[in-house]
Amino acid sequence: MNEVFRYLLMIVVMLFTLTTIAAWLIWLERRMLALWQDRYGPNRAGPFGLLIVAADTIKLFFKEDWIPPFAEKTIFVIAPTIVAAAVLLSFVIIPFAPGILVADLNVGLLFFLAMSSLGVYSIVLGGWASNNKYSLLGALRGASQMISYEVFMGLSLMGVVMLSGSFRLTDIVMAQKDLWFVVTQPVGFVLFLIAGIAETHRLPFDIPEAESELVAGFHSEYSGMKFGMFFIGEYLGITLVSAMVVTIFFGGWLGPFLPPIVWFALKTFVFIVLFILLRASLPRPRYDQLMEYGWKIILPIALLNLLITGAFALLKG
Amino acid sequence: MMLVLLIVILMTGGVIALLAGKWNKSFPRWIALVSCLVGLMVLVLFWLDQHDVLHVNSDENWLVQYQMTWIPTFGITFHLAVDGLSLLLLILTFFIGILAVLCSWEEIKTRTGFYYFNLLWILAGVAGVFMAMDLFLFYFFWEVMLIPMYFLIGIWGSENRVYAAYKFFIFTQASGLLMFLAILGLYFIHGNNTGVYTFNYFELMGTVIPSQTAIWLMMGFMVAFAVKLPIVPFHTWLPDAHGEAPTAGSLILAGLLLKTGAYGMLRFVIPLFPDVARQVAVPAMVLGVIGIIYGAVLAYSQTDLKRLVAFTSVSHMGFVLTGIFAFNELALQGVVMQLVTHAISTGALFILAGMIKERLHTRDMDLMGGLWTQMPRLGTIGMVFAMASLGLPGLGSFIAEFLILLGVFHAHFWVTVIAASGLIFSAVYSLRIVQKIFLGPEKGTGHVPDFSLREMIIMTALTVSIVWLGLYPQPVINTAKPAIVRLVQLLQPDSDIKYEQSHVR
Amino acid sequence: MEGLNASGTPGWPFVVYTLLVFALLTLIISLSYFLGQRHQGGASDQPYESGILETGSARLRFSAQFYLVAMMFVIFDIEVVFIVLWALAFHELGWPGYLSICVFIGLLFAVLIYEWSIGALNFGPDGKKILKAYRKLPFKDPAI
Amino acid sequence: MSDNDFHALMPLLLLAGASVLVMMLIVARLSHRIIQIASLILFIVSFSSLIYIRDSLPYHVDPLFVIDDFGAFMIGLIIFSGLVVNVLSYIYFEEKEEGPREYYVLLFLCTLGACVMAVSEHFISLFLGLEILTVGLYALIAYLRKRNHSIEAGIKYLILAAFSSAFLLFGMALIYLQTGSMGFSDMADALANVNTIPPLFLIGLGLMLVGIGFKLAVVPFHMWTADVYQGAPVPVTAFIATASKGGVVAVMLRFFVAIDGFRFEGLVFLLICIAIASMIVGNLLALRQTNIKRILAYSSIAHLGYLLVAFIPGSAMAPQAVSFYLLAYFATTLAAFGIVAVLSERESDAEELTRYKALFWKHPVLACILSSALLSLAGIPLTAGFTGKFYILATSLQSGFWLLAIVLVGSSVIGLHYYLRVITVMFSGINDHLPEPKEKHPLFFAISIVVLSILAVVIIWLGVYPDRIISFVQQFRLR
Amino acid sequence: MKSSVSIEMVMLLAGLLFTLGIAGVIIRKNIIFMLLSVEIMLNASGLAFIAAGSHWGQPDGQVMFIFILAMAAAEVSIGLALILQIYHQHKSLDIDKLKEMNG
Repeated sequence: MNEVFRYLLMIVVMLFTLTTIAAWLIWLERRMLALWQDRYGPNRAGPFGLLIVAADTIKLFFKEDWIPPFAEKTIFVIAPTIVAAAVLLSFVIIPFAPGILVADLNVGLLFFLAMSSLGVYSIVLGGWASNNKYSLLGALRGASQMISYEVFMGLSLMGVVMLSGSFRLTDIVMAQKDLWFVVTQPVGFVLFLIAGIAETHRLPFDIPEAESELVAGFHSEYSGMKFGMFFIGEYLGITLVSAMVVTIFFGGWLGPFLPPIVWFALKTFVFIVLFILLRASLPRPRYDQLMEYGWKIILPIALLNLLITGAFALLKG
Repeated sequence: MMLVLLIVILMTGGVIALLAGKWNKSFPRWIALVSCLVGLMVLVLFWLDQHDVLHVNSDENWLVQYQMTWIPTFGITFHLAVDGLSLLLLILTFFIGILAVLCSWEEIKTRTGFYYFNLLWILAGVAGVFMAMDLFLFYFFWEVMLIPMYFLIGIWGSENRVYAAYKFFIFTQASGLLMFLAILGLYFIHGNNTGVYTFNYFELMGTVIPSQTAIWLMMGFMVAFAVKLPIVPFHTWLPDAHGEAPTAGSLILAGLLLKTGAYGMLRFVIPLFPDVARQVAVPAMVLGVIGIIYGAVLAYSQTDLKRLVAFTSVSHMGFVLTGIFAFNELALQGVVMQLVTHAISTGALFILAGMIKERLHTRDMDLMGGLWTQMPRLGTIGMVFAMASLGLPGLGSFIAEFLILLGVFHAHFWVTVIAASGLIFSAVYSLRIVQKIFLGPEKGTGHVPDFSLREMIIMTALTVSIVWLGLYPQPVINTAKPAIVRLVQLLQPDSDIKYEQSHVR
Repeated sequence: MEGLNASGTPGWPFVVYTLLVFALLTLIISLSYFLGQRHQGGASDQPYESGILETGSARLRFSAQFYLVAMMFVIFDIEVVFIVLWALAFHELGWPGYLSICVFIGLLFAVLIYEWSIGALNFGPDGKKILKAYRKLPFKDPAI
Repeated sequence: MSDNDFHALMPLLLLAGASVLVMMLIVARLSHRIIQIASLILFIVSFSSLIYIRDSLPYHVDPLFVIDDFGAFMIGLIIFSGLVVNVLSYIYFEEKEEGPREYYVLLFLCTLGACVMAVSEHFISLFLGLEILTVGLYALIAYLRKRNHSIEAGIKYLILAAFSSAFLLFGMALIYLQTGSMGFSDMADALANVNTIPPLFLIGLGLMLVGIGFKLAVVPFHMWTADVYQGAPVPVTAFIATASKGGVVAVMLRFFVAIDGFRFEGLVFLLICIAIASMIVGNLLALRQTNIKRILAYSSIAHLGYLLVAFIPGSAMAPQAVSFYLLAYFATTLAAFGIVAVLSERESDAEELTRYKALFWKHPVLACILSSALLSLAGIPLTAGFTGKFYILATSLQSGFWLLAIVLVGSSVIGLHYYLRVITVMFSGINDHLPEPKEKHPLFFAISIVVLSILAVVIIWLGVYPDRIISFVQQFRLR
Repeated sequence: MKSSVSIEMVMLLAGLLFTLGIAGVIIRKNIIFMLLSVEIMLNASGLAFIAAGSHWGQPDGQVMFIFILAMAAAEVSIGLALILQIYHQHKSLDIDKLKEMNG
């Protein structure tokens, strides 16, 4: 009974935290960008403007629930929920700390890859259902970008799988007791990070939205809470990728002195900030540059990385 | 070795003719003529050499043979052998072959190389059929003679040639394949009985076959030969093929291909299935008689000269069938005579038809008439062979039909009576030929030239032979005798004599 | 579910979590449906095209290049499956497995090089091609 | 995999390597001519590797492959037909708009697939081989994509082949469920003591038969054949007609012999029905065609029916007869399609019968080769087809399948009709028009003619003196 | 959570999917849907293989499934390419309209 209660509590807390974090990240991003651009950012509502998040949420809820008459209605509504659901579901496999995880799947990594590839449906269906040229173009670009980087993301993780011998994330974390995988798999880490950014179509890889050319791309026609859903999905995605990077390459909860959950949160926070920093500092590449970069550079490097890792691991015994 | 040589001469001659046709239109016909002449010469010398043996000692049945393994895994050998019957038919083959080359001398103007290639290969196939003593080999040659014949009709025939060629080919091929099935059946029954899988004729001869199966197997053989012969329900290809074929084609069809059917019955059906053969003797004779009457009646009602002659063949071959199933020496001698004389007389009629067509450009007898005055020599010869066809004493056909009727009389009285009445019909249609073409009023055909030297040679050769056969048939009878005697002995219900290669030298 | 989840946690929290996620999302969407306002503006039934009137349908034919990407994804992703399996059983397979995967990856490289060489990996517009097509266009003589 | 395994699988490895090599040649932007010659050499090398492995037969590469005499023979046949197709392709494709280079990669892959099937003794290798073959064929069939027929044929083949693959797979799954193994020999062990056929196994086998039936294009699974034959480029059609079917036949034979499927009467009855239907329907449908590719398509249906006649008795003679007939059929079909390919022009294939009018007077050599091929297909003595048919008849009669033999004979008579029609067309007409324009690629034209002449010689040789080959195929033991 | 799904049920499901696929191929006229139906059939067989493999406790079934997956992917790649061409040429995906060849 106790066990059941613990799990239920954990689930509820997790969901709550995640949704809050997603909202709170918006504030964080705006503040950080302002910081680096030498301006204030949101600073009126509440201390440091923290309450702007609540204000935004309320506003979104009361916005018109607009479904364009020319859109494919059902798909139009379902599309944004897919990405949110997929990302939220991905969190079940992340070991925040020993004992704090929902499902310790032995195919954890595959589950993560599977869920992250579901995200592409959101973009394609949303863009297509909007029946708008910008949206469609955004959707197409988004789709090709995401499925391309999907391949590299999977490949970049295989080095870690080889070293740890498991898809289970707890095993992977435990395998880093002595040495983080970022040391043995630096290339894998870099590739994964790049692929992760591309998967979440964050800046600088936000080609599906590209407001300057496609005016918000696949979600041009979206507004209100359905738009909010895409938004939540994106920020949850940042969190997810950061958490995965931490789990896979930076030893997860492992760390001296502090409680594991704090270590995990700290490390994740660093990467979230890194995401925001990247947005602030890098220009957006063209679609063709991004794709060619992926296929012509990342893919060969990822494959070579595997071979080299394999050879080293076998030589070591 | 001589036997192989005969086939090789024809086949290589054919290939050389085909190649030579590229250079010059007239090379091929010379090559063809030379090959046939060489073959005939070889055979005639051999015959003269063997004549004494045949005359004196009728035990020595097989004159010469040649054997060589071919596909040993299946017990297939390249086995050729010749007895008197084969020898006669072989000589006939080369004789008709020469005539065929001669009569297409001017007729064929296009693609001569390929034409003579086909002609020689037909002859090779026929010769092979008359010599093969291995059933597989026999079937092989049986097919080899078909394809070139198909081309001969299909390419150089007259207007309706493609249809006729198809019909000829499908009929003969279908029946041939049935025969092949029967051969295979025999092969396996023999193999299962004895453990020796072979296509050798002599070994297969004594095979013990369950009577029910034997009937089916014999029917397989019989159908193939019946189509070739042709026996009445299977004859429909014949008028078309004869009608449409070029002159040489008709000549070979009538002179040789029909003979292969009769030869097959004599050589294979009766020796391999003597018991069954006895069972079906009466129905077969009845079919033969039907053929005689039916052929004659239809011959009478034709207006197309070549078709008329074709139907006379049906009628004559009815005699052959009747004679074969009479199972006595007289009748069988008659059959052999009939084979030879029919080849000559009918062949001559076809050649005449060809010559007339060359001059008048028609085969329709309604458009002919009074040709005698125009071409007295042609008329005379035509008269001779019309008489031969009706069986005038003094000409070869008379001897043949007389012997057959005599033999059949011993076996079956009523059949003889009806068959004899067929002679009356033959008189009717033969006289009609003479009356419509050579006599009567002229039909405004204009001036037409009489025989040229080449045509004269052909006709002289044919006339001499038919007269010779009518006056002195003894060499033929002597030659065929040993084979026939054996056959008759084999057919005695209580005979234990095996029809095998007794003393081959 | 047993095979999926050999140790560690029980399966039901996963199910509960999934259900909760969907419930939450449904709630958010439906709440906004009830709370949101309604209006009907002049151009609200037209797709947004930067303020100009709609030109043609949004169901356009698009470049086959996108199709090519999809195919490349399908093929490479399937091949990744084989690599994944190898990675998982990496230690058991040892050197023979390593050699095999070397051949396999070598093949992938060969395919990649091939695709590169035939231009399947050129996603941007090809300037030379465009120029060529442009030159072929039948222009009116400016003098007339 | 030990060194010996590599040794034994040499031909397959060479083929696989060849496809990659050709791909790299394409990358190096070499000309069609060089690629053609290179692939010709590669085919010859793979073919001669058979001589190299000859001494180590039979060899088992557990659990997937067994390379025995029969397997090596089939591989040889398949590679040889790949080689011939390769030779024929230059003239055919050089004229076409589409770049012909990738064609060679696919050709190697398809050949590889067929070879893999021919030596597989496991469902997995069977399936892999089959799919390497068919997936390659999809692309090959639709290779000339500017032609409507090509695409149409491609999609028809794709849908039906995938459809049949699904049947095959489901059948395999059921059999696997029943026997607990996918290797033929283990399967046979599991079934050794079974006298009545287990229902699951029967259903599985039935589904597999549907799948195989589609691939072999036997009645009633033949509806794709004519369209695909017509729509595909001629060399590809030749490949479909020969290599792709050869591999399937080989593996089917191996499978049936291994599990001794011939003892189940229901199954044999089913096969008999299929064989009879194929022979009759194939020949009848061919009668009214005027397109030579379609004629050959229907004739191939009938020929697969003939092949089944040799297959059904399941006696020791069956593999021999099948091997011999396949050899004869391969040589013949390749020769026939070879002529069609050589005569084809840039815009259209030489498929209408009218194109063949008076061919004998224009191109006597080509006409003679085609005639000998057609006569061999018809089963006329002096040709390979006759000996093959004789072998088949002997096999079926030895085991007492009279009905099959009679139907075979009867349907060959129907078949004669349309083969003869083509021949008649070739010999009819008179040489009264202008001489043919000069051949565009004299070197490759000459090579093609030489190869086709060799095929014609093989056809005649097998018809006249088949003993060498017969005693060779008699060594085949599948059990 | 002990596995309570019996082999029969899985096979039944596979069979059902397979039949569904057959029906789809036969009834549908649109080539894309036919291709989809074929894919369903292929996956049904894959499912059957996995079930059979787990029934015997062997990995063979899964191995086969992966191969099926790979093959289906290749098939779809080519199939879609052909469909693109067909649409390009015929402006229709109706299989009944593809009757250029007479037979």
